[in-house]
Amino acid sequence: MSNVIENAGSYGASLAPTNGWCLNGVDPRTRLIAAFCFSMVVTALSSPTTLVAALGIAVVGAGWTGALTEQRWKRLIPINLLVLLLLGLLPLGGGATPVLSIGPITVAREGLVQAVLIGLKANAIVLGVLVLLARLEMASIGHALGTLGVPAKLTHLLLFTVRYLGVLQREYGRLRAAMKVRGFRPGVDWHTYRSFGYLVGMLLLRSVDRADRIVMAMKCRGFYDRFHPLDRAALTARDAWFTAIVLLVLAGLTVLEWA
Amino acid sequence: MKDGLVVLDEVSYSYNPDRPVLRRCCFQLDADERVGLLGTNGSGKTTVLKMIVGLLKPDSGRVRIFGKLCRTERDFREVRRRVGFLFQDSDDQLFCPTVAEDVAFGPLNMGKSREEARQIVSRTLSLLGLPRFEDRITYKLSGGEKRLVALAAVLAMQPEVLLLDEPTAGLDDAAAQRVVDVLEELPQAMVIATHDPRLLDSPVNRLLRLSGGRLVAESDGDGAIGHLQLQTKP
Amino acid sequence: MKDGLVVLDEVSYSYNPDRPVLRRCCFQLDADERVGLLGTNGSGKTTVLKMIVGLLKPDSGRVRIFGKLCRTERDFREVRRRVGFLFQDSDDQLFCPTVAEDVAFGPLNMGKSREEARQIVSRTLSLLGLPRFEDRITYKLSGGEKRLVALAAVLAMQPEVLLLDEPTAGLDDAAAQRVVDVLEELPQAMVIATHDPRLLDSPVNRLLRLSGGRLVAESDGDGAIGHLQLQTKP
Amino acid sequence: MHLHEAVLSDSPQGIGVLCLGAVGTLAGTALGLRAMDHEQVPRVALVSAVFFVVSLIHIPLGVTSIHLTLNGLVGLLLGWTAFPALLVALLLQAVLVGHGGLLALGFNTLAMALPAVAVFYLFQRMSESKHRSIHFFAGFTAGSSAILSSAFLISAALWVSGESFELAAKAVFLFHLAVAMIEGLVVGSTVVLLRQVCPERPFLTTPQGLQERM
Ligand SMILES: Nc1ncnc2c1ncn2[C@@H]1O[C@H](COP(=O)(O)OP(=O)(O)OP(=O)(O)O)[C@@H](O)[C@H]1O
Ligand SMILES: Nc1ncnc2c1ncn2[C@@H]1O[C@H](COP(=O)(O)OP(=O)(O)OP(=O)(O)O)[C@@H](O)[C@H]1O
Ligand SMILES: [Mg+2]
Ligand SMILES: [Mg+2]
Repeated sequence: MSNVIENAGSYGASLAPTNGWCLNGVDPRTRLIAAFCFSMVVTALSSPTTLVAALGIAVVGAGWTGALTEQRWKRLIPINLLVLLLLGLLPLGGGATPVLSIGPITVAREGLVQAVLIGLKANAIVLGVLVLLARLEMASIGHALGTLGVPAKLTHLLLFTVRYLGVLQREYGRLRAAMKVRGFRPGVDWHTYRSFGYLVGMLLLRSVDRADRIVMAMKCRGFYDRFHPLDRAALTARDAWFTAIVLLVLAGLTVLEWA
Repeated sequence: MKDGLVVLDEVSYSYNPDRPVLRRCCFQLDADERVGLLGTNGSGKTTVLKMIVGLLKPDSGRVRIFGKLCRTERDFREVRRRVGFLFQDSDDQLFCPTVAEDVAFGPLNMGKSREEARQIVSRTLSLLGLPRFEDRITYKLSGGEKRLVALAAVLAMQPEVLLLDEPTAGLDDAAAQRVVDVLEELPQAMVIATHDPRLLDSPVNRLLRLSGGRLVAESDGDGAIGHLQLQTKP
Repeated sequence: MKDGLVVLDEVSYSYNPDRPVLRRCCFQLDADERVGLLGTNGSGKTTVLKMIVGLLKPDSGRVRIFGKLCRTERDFREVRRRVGFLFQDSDDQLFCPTVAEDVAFGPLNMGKSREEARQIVSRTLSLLGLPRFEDRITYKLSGGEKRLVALAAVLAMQPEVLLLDEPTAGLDDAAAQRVVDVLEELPQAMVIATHDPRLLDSPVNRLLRLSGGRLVAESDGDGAIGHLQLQTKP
Repeated sequence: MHLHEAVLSDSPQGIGVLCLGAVGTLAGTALGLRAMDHEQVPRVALVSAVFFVVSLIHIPLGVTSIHLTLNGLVGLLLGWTAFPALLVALLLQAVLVGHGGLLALGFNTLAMALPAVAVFYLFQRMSESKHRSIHFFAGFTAGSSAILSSAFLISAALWVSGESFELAAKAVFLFHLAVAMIEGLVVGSTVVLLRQVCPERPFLTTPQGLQERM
């Protein structure tokens, strides 16, 4: 956690485009739709072979595009914690073929298989999305959503949120440092929870004041009652290539599953 | 009294009734003037600037801009297109994700087409010596870059008057010098609220000090700077 | 070399590899010293102070506090109870709703009971001339009051050494004078990072200047202050 | 605690839950967006950003630690606008941190935002009471009941999507009993601070309240 905060606002940075990277010229809209379709198709898969194939493709993609370098592999942690939890609990849920039984606890084969399949599927999806969206700025994702028909208020909400994440993380970091130098160590007690509550409240108060200043700044630049987007570049041949490849992969997975 | 570009006529203001910030404060800005606005922290410099663009409405007194009495939000909407305001904290001002969008925000609000807006953006950025900044992400700029981009966003509206709230605060020497150089080249009438002696040397040609809620003239020219420093240190 | 209260031994630090802030910087603070730390904006004054309380860990070099080598977070935990740090921006330091709670925060962290904490609060507040401030809302204090309350919060931990980061920055003359008067009365050894000539007159008895990532002695006594003022005021 | 589409897609019921979530979130978001005008976008965005930043804080709980959620607080502050605010924050969590998936975004948002809106109608007036002692209580109940309801919705979704998830559903819910306690204490203190610092300011209010202040 502390290093997430110390690298204030670095989420964007770790997604920043770098030169010579193969998905660079592909439009964020195309990539977003591809990520969505990939999630859909893999979600619908159920045979072990296809899932392994999907995961394999995602891994190859990650290797090819370098999507797992830097700190991005950390994004696989939350989902795998969930999978671990299921791996622990599903086999205990009963099933036809016990593989092990200790006293009242029976470990069932079905549950074990189910958990493993979920693990494969989850990792394939997370990794695939990571590859497809890697090094996209959150800001570009916001714009992409805007041009895909998401209401302007919602995309602006997203863009403003992204814009001020770093500012807030720095504010949070400074307040936390101030608490630290006054000897604060989180523990399991009322004092700790109250202090965190105050910290959150103070962040909110400062945020509201900042939001008011932002609105003032917007008004000073002629903002009246709506946002006018500055539109983005058109789709290119690279998008066509990219779409073709993604479609091919998805078709392959579908055929493998149902043929 | 000949009307200046901006006239504050005996305006009073308080955020909090028992601590008035401005008391029957008068101010006039004429064409070609570059006024330096001095004053200790909390003396009300930002308040004066906000009053001029109608972000705060005076408790009493009148605000007259470009010869027109301004009272309502509607009056000020027109004013804000012709008076550019650079905020004290650039993070409040750069709210769009990319530099191009931020700079285009004003022109688009003024009804310019996207094409025109894009041209204005590239013209303004190159004027300030920020070429190829269009697609930079605003929250990743350094402090000095943020200041210059915020200034570009203000200039993109082609304002006739500039209000600059501490344009060099929090910048290191090199960045501050860059801002000063840019300001020197600009043709507009300006009001610059500042503590910074670097600014008083050259862009500014008239000095006012805000104290006790009123504006008083500070002796002019070279003397002013000496005087300012005398005041900083008893 | 006799050990001082605080010793930095050839510490280097950079936020960004191609722009080191501290380069093999040495520093020693002895009992009864009140060191003034000078340096331009961005020269690294805040960095030095943060290093002493372990908010930043040196890239190389050693930090020795109260004669003990400090490396890990655990070492510094002990240090932070005995070294009080006043932040540059009081807004970052005050996060509780009322003054009493904020001042009591440190003592409660040190394991004091609520009753003891309450006593410490009222004692500290009256020491700083802030009686009846207990129930004031921190968010609504004026700049000067915030500074003094933040100082009270630091002093409530009864530190043996004080690190003050620009204690008078952003304050008007009256508020700054009040802070100066309070500092003069305090018995602790101190390091005061500052630009403010008002502080160098009297609380400080040794001057160091941070330049090029190293600390160099500034000529002592009256001469130093004259020198500093020469620099501020031509 | 966010669910992932990989977990819910195992059965038709699970897929049904995903679709239901998407539809519900769509409707809630539409309502929330209607309640928010363009000028309020920065305020709501900053609340979302606080929610995101706070959700990264580890708070110790015995031998482990938990993350704060604070959907109850967001509900108290924003009412229906909690839907778009939480949708944005959860999208960021999915893309930047890896909590939850894109397809499960609808369900996860619904599970967070529905209790938030309920809490707004139940406790918002109480949190603005004249009596100070009530503020903490209002915040505590709002914070803990919101997270408990969210945990309940998530457990229920697990439960209906397959018998084998029964144990997992129970575990999730039981774990959140402890989390709810902490959330309650934190949100209670936050409400106390907000009310104490700005009693005159309609910050803890409906978007209409926000509007009045602008
Ligand atoms: N939103 C506000 N609510 C209440 N009081 C305020 C508000 N903004 C400013 N003040 C108070 O009004 C006074 C003047 O503030 P202003 O920001 O105009 O000062 P300033 O000269 O710009 O100071 P600085 O040099 O610190 O920017 C200060 O005492 C300040 O505390
Ligand atoms: N968190 C940070 N990340 C990156 N660079 C930083 C960070 N904090 C400070 N710096 C840089 O390190 C240098 C030293 O900063 P520091 O805050 O120590 O200076 P200072 O002497 O305290 O300046 P000031 O008088 O403005 O307070 C500056 O160039 C600053 O830009
Ligand atoms: Mg100001
Ligand atoms: Mg500093």
